[in-house]
Order: sequence, then structure tokens, then C-alpha cells
Amino acid sequence: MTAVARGWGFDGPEPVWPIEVSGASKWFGDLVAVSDVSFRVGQGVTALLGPNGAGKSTMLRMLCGLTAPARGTVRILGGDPRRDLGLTRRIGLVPQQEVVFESLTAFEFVRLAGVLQGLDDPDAAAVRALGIVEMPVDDARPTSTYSKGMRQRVKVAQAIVHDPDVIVLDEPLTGLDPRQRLHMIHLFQRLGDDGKCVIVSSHVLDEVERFGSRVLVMVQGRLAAEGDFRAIRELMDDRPHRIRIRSDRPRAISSGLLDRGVVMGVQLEGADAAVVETDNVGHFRQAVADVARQVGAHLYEVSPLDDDLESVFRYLVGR
Amino acid sequence: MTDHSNSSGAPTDLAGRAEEVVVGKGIVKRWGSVTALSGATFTIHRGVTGLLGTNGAGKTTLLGMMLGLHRPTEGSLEVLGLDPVRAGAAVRERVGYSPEHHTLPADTTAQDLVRHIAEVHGLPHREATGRASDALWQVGLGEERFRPIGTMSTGQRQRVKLAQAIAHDPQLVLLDEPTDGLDPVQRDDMLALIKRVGTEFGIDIILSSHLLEEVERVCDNAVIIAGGEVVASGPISELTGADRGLLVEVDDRAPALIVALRAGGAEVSIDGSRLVVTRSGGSADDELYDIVRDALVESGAGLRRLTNRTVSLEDVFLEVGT
Amino acid sequence: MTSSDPSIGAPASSGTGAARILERGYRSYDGPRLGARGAMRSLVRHSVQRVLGLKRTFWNKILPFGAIFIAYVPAIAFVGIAALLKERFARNGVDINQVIPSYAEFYLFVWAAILVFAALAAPEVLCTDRRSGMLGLYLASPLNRDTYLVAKATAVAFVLSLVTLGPPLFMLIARTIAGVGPDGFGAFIGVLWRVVVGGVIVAALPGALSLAIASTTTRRAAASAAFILVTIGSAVVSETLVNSGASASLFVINLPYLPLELVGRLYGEPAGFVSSSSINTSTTTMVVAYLVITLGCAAFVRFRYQSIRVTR
Amino acid sequence: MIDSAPPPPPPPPPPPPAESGWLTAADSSDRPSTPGAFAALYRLMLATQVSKARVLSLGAMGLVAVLVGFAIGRADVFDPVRDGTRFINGLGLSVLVPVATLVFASASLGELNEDSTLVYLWLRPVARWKIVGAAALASFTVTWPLVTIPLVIAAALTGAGGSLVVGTVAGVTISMVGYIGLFVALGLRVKRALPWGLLYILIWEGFVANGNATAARLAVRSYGRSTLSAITGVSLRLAEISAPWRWAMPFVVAFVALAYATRRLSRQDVA
Repeated sequence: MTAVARGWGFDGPEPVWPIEVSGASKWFGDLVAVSDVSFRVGQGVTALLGPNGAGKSTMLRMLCGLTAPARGTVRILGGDPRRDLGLTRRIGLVPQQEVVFESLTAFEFVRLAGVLQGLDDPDAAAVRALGIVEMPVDDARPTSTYSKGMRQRVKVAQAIVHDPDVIVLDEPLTGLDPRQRLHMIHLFQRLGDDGKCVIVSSHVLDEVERFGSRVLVMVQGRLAAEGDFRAIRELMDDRPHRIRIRSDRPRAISSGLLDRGVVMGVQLEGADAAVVETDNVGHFRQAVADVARQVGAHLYEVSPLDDDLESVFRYLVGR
Repeated sequence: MTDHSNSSGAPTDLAGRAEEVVVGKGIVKRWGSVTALSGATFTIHRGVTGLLGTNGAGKTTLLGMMLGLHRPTEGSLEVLGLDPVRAGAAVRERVGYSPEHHTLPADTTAQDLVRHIAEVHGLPHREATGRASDALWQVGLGEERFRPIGTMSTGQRQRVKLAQAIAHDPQLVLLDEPTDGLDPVQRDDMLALIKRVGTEFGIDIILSSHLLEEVERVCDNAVIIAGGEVVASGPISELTGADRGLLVEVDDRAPALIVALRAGGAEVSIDGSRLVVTRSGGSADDELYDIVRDALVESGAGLRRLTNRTVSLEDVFLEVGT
Repeated sequence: MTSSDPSIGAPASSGTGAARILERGYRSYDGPRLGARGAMRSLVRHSVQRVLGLKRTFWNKILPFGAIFIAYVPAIAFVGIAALLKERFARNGVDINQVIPSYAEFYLFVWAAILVFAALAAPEVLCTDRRSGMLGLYLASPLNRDTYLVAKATAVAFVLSLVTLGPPLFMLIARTIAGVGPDGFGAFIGVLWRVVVGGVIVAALPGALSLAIASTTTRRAAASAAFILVTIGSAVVSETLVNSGASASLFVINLPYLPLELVGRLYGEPAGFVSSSSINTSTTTMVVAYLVITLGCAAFVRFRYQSIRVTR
Repeated sequence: MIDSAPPPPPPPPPPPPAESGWLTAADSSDRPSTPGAFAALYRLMLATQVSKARVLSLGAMGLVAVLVGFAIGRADVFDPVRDGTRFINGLGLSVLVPVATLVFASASLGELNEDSTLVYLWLRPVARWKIVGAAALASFTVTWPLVTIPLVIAAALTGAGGSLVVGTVAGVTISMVGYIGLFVALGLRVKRALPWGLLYILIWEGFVANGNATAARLAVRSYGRSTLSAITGVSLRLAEISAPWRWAMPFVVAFVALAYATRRLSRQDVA
């Protein structure tokens, strides 16, 4: 679902970005975790991607003020999360580590979060938050006996109990089964549509494609790319698009496309398929149906081979 | 291709291994008041099999029972032709197991660990050393095998876990979430490795995972557990693939395309950013392809993607696993 | 991929004449498999290596080899004295056996080394496996919970025997050679079986107790500290109670002295050989108490390991 | 390296708090601090600190104390008041109180830091002194009964009468206040607090601060001792600190230590 960022181009006073990072660097001893990263994140769902050890967790911790950048600034809702304690009222964090307070039940844990956030009615807020993540409210068992999936959902509940404006989630989908993951993704989308700023780090790329298409890719502590991943793919102009065409007459279609100069290279695959390479994917998309009709061929399948987020990721990581 | 036939069913020249690797009949398992399995009946054949299920559906319990660690409350289970409860040691000698957690002894080297596990599975000392070194090469660990495991990355640790599961030449390997914690590039390498073990090495694999896209990419067949019962099982090609019309994605002019398609006599519905095009009969015959092709030309929409809308493993999982 | 031995018969892969390219794929193993017993043997060897710090950094070798050093030095010293100074002592009328300790008294010298080894060995063999996730891998091998524990107990027994059997045996053999040992084969065997039984007595109780404590926690340091505290604590409590008039048989809860007193009586030493508080405690009560404590600890370990759930 | 695309047009500022999304927006006006937070933190800290292993090990130490008290009472060779006071001072104030407090107080914040659950308390609009205060109070609530009850029984068993019992309670309480402050801060400062704490107890208090009267003032134990010896009238070594300091200094030590812990908690990195 292409996340149409709600209300672009608002022309009010100098707008305050939910997340604004400029020139942030962080190192532990001589290990440079994050080096000179700048970006802005608006409302809606943004995915933070990157190989293991790329500095994602460090960046998320800086966003919440859990650790200070050695250089550069991090602004959440206009304030400095490291100094301004009041900001924590409007930030929700789902940390990566699995451990929660072993002796508490789910309700007690989420209610504690509500109390510490200073809510008027922590009980009602806890009941609502647990309802959203589909967790029973009256489960008397302590969290130490919970499975990974249940623990993950309790962690999300404590992060949204105080209805924050910025929600940071560090690999929230690990350990969830397909049904729970689908439910959690819909939750993120709902929060994003509702004007919240949701930033999620994840490794499961085909799930991330479902959050929305806005991504931040970090590699070796630096920002490699930012924006809608399909737009990023367009920018990867030094790499031709490869598209697989299946038809009853693949040769006819390929030669038709070659004549129009829309396609640079063709590789036939078996009797009914051909993989074509084009550096101008816009023209190709306009021409392929027309050529098929011209040569009277049935067009069974047209699927880009490196248009998905995974190939964008491999491209950025591989550079 | 080596002269070793894989899961095509023809008996191999190796001791004529049986076609059914694991057979379960009406398996029930209760932990006190909690019923983990309530009558699971299934047959797992040679090759790579995906074991799927919602959290707490009994997957881990089933893996434990295959290793003879828990006794079924009712029903019977047969692994490699043996009863894991009575002949537990004999079964576990021929089975490799890679647990879900990443914790491994931090101060031991990968070579020592894999050799020790091979020995514990019954190999004499010298053979174990040789095979451990082989297994570590096969999983792509070069000189870092002599570094303590504590200094290894999650990706390397997962490879060590796989190496210790195959070093003693098992007939069957149980992998519990083998790609947990890996980033996309590491995940692809690990899946390719698992595919090689299942085909080239001739070792049958049972892969328990939450990521359906992985199972579809690596496994030949799948067993889906829900509510303690096996709700679907069989070759993935049969489980998925049923035809449900066409999926069309376009850059622009979607409304114009929809009008053209409906004019051509096709039914159109919207699923997120994609159009689902079907005929009243539901199947995608040549005529439907032509309608789509002509509608595209007419509306001038830029075609980004056109594919058959087939049942994915996720559809099966969500519909079946109610 | 099966491949007959490439050098015999048809080559594993294509190529005739002088040259060939060999298949380096996965080789299956058709050799002998040693089953559960083989698994136990390798687990014992592995565990002993870990306790002694072999295959590990230098720091892990200090404590074990230090304990062995403490145990053997007195034995060597006394034998040296017996062999070299026997004549001089005899000349001025001193019987050599007054100078060097009897076998039972000898244990008082090595008692510190035995305690250190017991405090070190069991936590190392039990706690690390649970903390490092290895227990899950072991139980997925031909071992099961009982054979696993038997192997681990054997490893602890072997390590302890290094300091409980080794030095006295060494001293017996050396004394015989030096001509101050028991004369005649009958007497030699008489002392030999006492040395062996004494070694077992002095090793079994501390070993079982340390295994029991190690089975309750995954933290090695905590288990070792707890073992030492329990051992010393029991001595303090027992001494205070017996001295302040409680019944004499309370001596049996004095865990460090109970084995020593038993060994003393085994060698025919007078009662109260270890401490005055055991004078009026009968041997039978002590033997019964010893067995109850040792077997109790063993049963406790087995019970703990039966209830541990490895695959969640 | 591809140059980053021109930044998309700036999005609108966040919706004003009043507008209610599908979650009814909580009142997020900045109230000075949150009511009921301290009580919630205190209850949580009580639950996390009481672990079976700790209570058992402290109970065992208490039992030994009772036993020795019983022995002193039974054997007529001891003078109850003098030897009773010496025993309470020796085993109680010098060993049982510091070690028990160390075990609980150092774990109060240290353990939250180590198993990375501190973030669930830290990333809240809660004043840092409340977190440290709740931890200290919870440690005191757990440790005080576990130490005082066995020592009081032991004191009674020695037959030295009421003055020893009152002296014990006062001495234990006074020194525990000082220790709580120190060890809560220690638990936050160092990763493995137990060894460092034991070093302080055995080397600093047991050896260095035993040198002379002025050095003794640097050890928390001396204040407890002075209180005990003042009440029982039995003179103890290095226990002559006069009245106002005797009970005031431990509170000062605790206050300074907890202030340091608060500053460190607000400045530290959180997992």
C-alpha cells in the first residue's frame, strides 16, 4: 500500500517534524556505530532497514534519548529527547530485548506504564491497549511464562498505552506467527493513518513492503537511502530493470520491443518466457501491452525481477 | 549432478531408506491442563518439509517428541522407522537438531563444538574431527572456525548450529527457526545452504518457521498445525497454486483501466494498490489475458506488474488455521 | 552423495587416463557408531578437560593445577623425608613413623585441595551446560537425562580421585620402595584397599553435595561459593551445638569432618581423631548418616534434572 | 553514492493534542510530576528484589546468629551483657548487616540495568529521584526485617536483657541507612556490584578504617557501633562517636549517595 503521507504541502508556520536528525554520530570506543546521519521523518509508517550491525538499534535508542549522539542533534517533536523529560509523554518505545518484569502479569505491566505516564485512568488505558494487541486482560499468569509472541504483544501494548505521537519499534515482528504479524502490520498502518509517526526497524522485507513504502536504509553506520523504495529503485539508474515476460509468442514480443528501442537486451527462457532488460522502465511499461496486441500474442505474465524491496536492499548493501 | 538421487522417491543406493521419514497417528499430548496436541495425524516424506503453525500450536512439542524427549499421551509416532520413545537413543543418533535459541558456549571454538557434538552422536574421535572440519567448510565458515563462538556474529552462529546438526551424517535434520535474527542478505545465504543440504547432501530436513515466504522458497512439502491438529499437509505445489484470476499493478491511470476492463466483460476488485481481475467463471483463460491486454492499450496505463493470482501459502495458512 | 573410496574401482566422477576432477561434495559416513556408551565416554572426557582447564585459557588452569600441586607436594615431601633421613632418625632413637603422618592423618593435609576441587568441579560440569544451551544439544543426542548425569558424575569422580586417590597411592608405593612401608604382600594389600576405600569416602560426599548445589543454579561462582559456605557453615553449626550440650550424634551434620572421621576409623585411628566433638559418635551412625547425605544429594540432582524442560 | 533525493515537502505539524484519534488522547499537559508513580515504583521494586535465593541465603545467616546467641546464653562461662554486645557487634553489625544490605540494595537498580528492563521505568515522565528513592526504600523494607528479627532473637537468647535488644535494633537501623545509600549507588555505578561491595566491607571497613579513631569515622559501621555501645554501656573498640553525629552521619551519607545515584541515573545510557 503506497503510504500517501497525509496532508503534504501544508503551508502553516515553519512545520515541526516529528523526527528530525541532523549530522548525528555515535561511537563506542573506536567502533563507529552511527556516523553523520541526517534525515527527517513525518507522519505515517517509516521502515528503518539495514544489515545486522549497521547501527539501526543505536539510532533508534538515540531517537528516544536513551543515549546521546556524540555529535549532531536529534529533535523529536521539536524537543531534545535526552533533556526534555516531558517529551517521554509523547514517545512510545518497543525495545528489542525480550525481557520484561518477570513477576508481573500482562495487565499489571501495561497498567504500570500507564501510571508512570501519569494517565488519569491507567486501568482503562491498559484494558484498551491490551485489547488493541488482542491480549486477554484477566490472564493471571506472570509474563515469565509467556511465549515470545505474547511477550512481543505486551511490549507493544505498553508502548501505546499513553497514546504517544511518536512510536519507535525495534524489530517488533520477530517471533510472531503469520496471523499475529498480519494483525500487527494492520495496527502500524492504523497508527500511521491516524497521524502518528511510526518508525519500525525490521528484517522481514516482504512484511515491510506491507507497512508502506517509505524506508530509511542504513549501512555500516551511514544513511544509504531515504524515501519511497520504488522511487529509490528509479534512482538506481546505473542498474537496468530486468523484467520477465511470459507469453505464447515470447520471441515476437521481444523483437517488437527491440524494434521500438524500448529494450536493451533479451534472454529467452524456455518456450514461453523471456527476460528483457531496459534502462527506461517508464517507456517499457507503456509499450509492452501495445506490442503484444500488435503481434497478436497473449500476455500471460509481466513481472519485474528486481523491483522489490529486497533487490533495492541488496543493491544498497552491496555497494 | 551427483549420482545420488534426491527426493524423487526412487530408492537410493544408500541402505534403501524408507520413503516416509516421520509418521504420526492420532498424537495427543497434554502438559497438565494444557493440551498441546489433540490428535495429530500426518506423514512427512523425504526432502525438505516445512512445519508451520501459530504460536503455541504444538510445533515445538512435536519436534521434542520426534527426538523422544517427550512421550505422547496417546497415539503413535514413528521416526525413521523407529519408535522414538523406546528406541530414543537410536533415533537421536541418526537425527541432527538445531535449536531455536542462539546461545552456544562462548569460550569454545566452533571446531571443538562441532567435533564434540559429532562424537556425542557416536562417531569415533578421529572421524569426528575430520567430519567437523568438512561440515564447517560446507556451511561456509573458513578460518573463523577456530575463533571462540562468543566472538561470532548471529549469522556465523546460525551456520555453526547448522554444521553441528549435519556433521555426524544424520538421515534427518530438525531446524527450529534457522533464519531467526538474520538480515535479508544473510537469510538468503542460509536458505540456499538449507536447500543444498536437503538436495545435494541427501539429508531430509524438517524446518519449523514462521516466515511463509521462506518455506515456499525452500521446502518441497508443508505440514500446518493449528489448535493441536494437523489441518493441512502435502506437497506445497498442491497446497498452493490454485488459480484465482489475475493481479494487475499499474503506474497511473488506474480508473481508466478499470473502466476499460469492465467494458471488456471482466470483474475488477481492488486489493490495496493492486487490481484483481477475474472472469465470472473465475479461471484465467486466454480470453481474459486478451481483455486485460487490450484494456491496458486502450487506457494507456503503464503496466508495472501482471501475474496470476494464485493461492499463496499464507492464504492457505490463514484460511485453514482458523 | 555416496562416493566409494576414490582410489579403488571406478573414479568418483568423470575423467579417464591420468587426470581427473574429484567431487568435493558432502561425504556420507558408513563407519561404526558407538551409541550411548560412546557418547558418555566422550562427554566424560570433554567434562574433565573443561574442569582441568585444558583447551582453555591459562587462567582456567590455575585453580585446578594449583589444587593438584597442594595435594601432591606433602606426599612427595614425606616420602623424601622417609627415604633420606630414616637412618639418622633411627640413630638417635626416633621411629620414622612418628615423623611422617599415618595414611589417615595425611588426608588432613590434602583436605583443602579436595574442598577446592569439589567446589570447582561440579559447578563447571553442570552449570555451564545449562547457561550455554548445551544441555538442549546433549539431550538431542543419544544421551538422555540419566546417562548425561552418570557421565557428569563420573567426570567429577575422576577429577576428585586425582587428589583423593592419587597422593595416598603415591605415598604408599613410595614408602614401600623406601623400605618404610608395610612389609609383606599381605600387609601391602591390606593398606591398598584402605587407601582406595578411603579415597572414595573422602570424594563421594563432597562430590555429591557439590553436584546437588550446582544443579540449583546456572551461575558457577554462586554454586562454588554456596558449596564452601554450606561446608564451613555445617562445621560451625555442628561444633557449636555439640559443644553446648546438644546430643553427640549431631556431629554427623559436620560435612567436612564426617568423611575424615570415617577414614580415621577405617585405618583404626582412635575416635575423636579429627575433632573432639566426634568422640562419642558411633561408627554405624556416621556410616548411615554418610550414606543418607550422599545418596540424598544424588537423588536431589536426578529429581532436578527430571523436571528441567529443555524444548519449551 | 547516490545523492539523496530532494527532501519531500515538509509535513504538517503534529495534530494539536485536543483532536482525538481513534485512541482518546490522554491529557498531555505538562503536570509537574505524576501522582502515584512513587508508590507504583516502590511496589514493583519490592517484587523484583525478593528472590528465593536471596531470602534463603540471608535466612541461613540469620539462623547462624541465633545459634551463637543461644550458645552464649547456655554456656555460663560468658558474661551475657559484655559478650552479648561483642557478639552482636562482631557478627551482626560487622557482617550480617553490610552483607545483607549489599545483596539487596546493589541489586535494586543494578539488576534492572543488567537485564535491560530499566528502560520501562526510565523512558517515563518520572523524576529520577523517585526511581532511586523507591529502590532504596524497597531495599530497606526487605532487608530490615530479615536482619533485625534474627539479631533481636539472638540478643534476647544471650540473656543480656532489654538494653542489648534496644541497642541492637538502634545499631542495626542506623548502620543499615548508611549502607542502603552506598550500595544502591554502587549497584548503579559498577556492573558486578557484589565483589566490589565485599571488598568495601572486608578491606575498607574491616582493615583500613580500623586503624585509628579518625579513620573509623570513614566507615558506616562505626556509627552503628557507637550507638550500640552507648545504649548498652559496653565500651567497644573504635566506638566513641558522640551523640549528634552518631545517628546524623548515616543519613547524610545515604542522602549524598542517593543524590549521586540520581544524577548518574539521569545521565547514563539505557539499554
